[in-house]
Amino acid sequence: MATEILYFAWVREKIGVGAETLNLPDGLSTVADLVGWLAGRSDGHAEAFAEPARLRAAIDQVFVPLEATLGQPREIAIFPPVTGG
Amino acid sequence: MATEILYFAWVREKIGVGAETLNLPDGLSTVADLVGWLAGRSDGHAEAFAEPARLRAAIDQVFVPLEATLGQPREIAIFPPVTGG
Amino acid sequence: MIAVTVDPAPIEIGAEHAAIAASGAGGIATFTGIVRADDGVAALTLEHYPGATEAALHVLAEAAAARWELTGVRVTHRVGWMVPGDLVVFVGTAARHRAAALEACAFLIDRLKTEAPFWKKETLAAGERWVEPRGSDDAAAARWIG
Amino acid sequence: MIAVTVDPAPIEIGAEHAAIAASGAGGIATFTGIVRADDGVAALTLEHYPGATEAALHVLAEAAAARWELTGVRVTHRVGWMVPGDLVVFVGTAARHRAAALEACAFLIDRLKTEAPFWKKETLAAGERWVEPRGSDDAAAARWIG
Repeated sequence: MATEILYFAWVREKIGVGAETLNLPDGLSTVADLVGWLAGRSDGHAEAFAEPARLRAAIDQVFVPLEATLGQPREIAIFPPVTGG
Repeated sequence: MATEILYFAWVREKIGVGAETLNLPDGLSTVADLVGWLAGRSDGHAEAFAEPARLRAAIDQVFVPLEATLGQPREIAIFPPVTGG
Repeated sequence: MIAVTVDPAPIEIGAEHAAIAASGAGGIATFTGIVRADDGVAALTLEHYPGATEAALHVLAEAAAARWELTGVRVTHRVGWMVPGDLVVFVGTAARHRAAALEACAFLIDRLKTEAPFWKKETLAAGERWVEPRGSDDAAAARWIG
Repeated sequence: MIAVTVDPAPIEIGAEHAAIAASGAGGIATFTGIVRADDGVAALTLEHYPGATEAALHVLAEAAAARWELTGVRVTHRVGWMVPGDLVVFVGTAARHRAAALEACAFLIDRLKTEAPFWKKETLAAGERWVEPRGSDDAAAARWIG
């Protein structure tokens, strides 16, 4: 099943695209696992995901910690801590 | 020496004027003493000053308790608790 | 950096906000009081103590500026005859950091309510009545002491 | 009674205030964030997560309305390209009693800063940089928990 992966702010800039539609492999149990797998896709991904502590995530638009169970989401977003307001 | 006495809100309405210029007699040591003396000037004054606990005062535009020493002010204001804002 | 106005003219929010924004702040907090039609109030008349009112508002504004790091303080109070929906008072505080602006704004309106010489008279169908002071206002003002 | 807007159009204070005043409140508290020219910032670009941003702001507005007795809540956040002096965010809360409006306004801006998916990039003479989150924002948001 294809999953939409969204990137924002400097995560997006380092990867070079704002979204990718990917078929996730079996064996990714948490968001952190997904981030580790995505890091292998390109030098840009590797750079964006080099410091997982600087990343935040949302599964189907619900904010979750990186340790959250991945499940079978339609959409996952990975981004830096927010700085609005 | 003449002193300007100012009245505001319902104190003014009961007395019927917003200001009086009066020569204060000797022997008034506090604002409360002044209020007691003013109460004798007319039925309106008596009504306005019937409940001293409902009155506030300012001597030369400085807010003071009724027990404050009267001194030789240029201007004294007597009024209800404030309700602005 | 401090501006205090007591005026019978209607309060214009856009102009008030622009004046405080001109101070170069990163954040602006405001409080605006509006005449309510509670209990069938048809009109509100604001009386004040000319001279002493402006002085009292200046003292409060100076106290806020001494307690918080502000780039601007603006207090505008309308006086005279108003109807429900009219703006009675505007307090605006500008600061680099939002906490200072937010706290100073609350401080100013709380203290203004108990320390500035204004008096409100309501006009109802049955006649007029002077607004009584509220104990909750004294409590709100007291929390800023010390 | 709750209105949330995320838009690249400039924020108009007069219109924002009028919209919240229409709720029949006795008091309105607002907070407005303004782009500062600190460190030679020439421009600010606000990126957001479409859909999730509006949802997050709605959740915050509902939380404020559940916690305080409000007649209106309005959160307007600008996105896209801005220059110093432009308004980034407007939070307005209306209530019968001023304490509710003032507290809810502070709650909303504190929580928005840490919970709504916006990201700021500054443009300086030397290039661009993403704004780093501030520990003081986490602390400000945390004081509303519990």
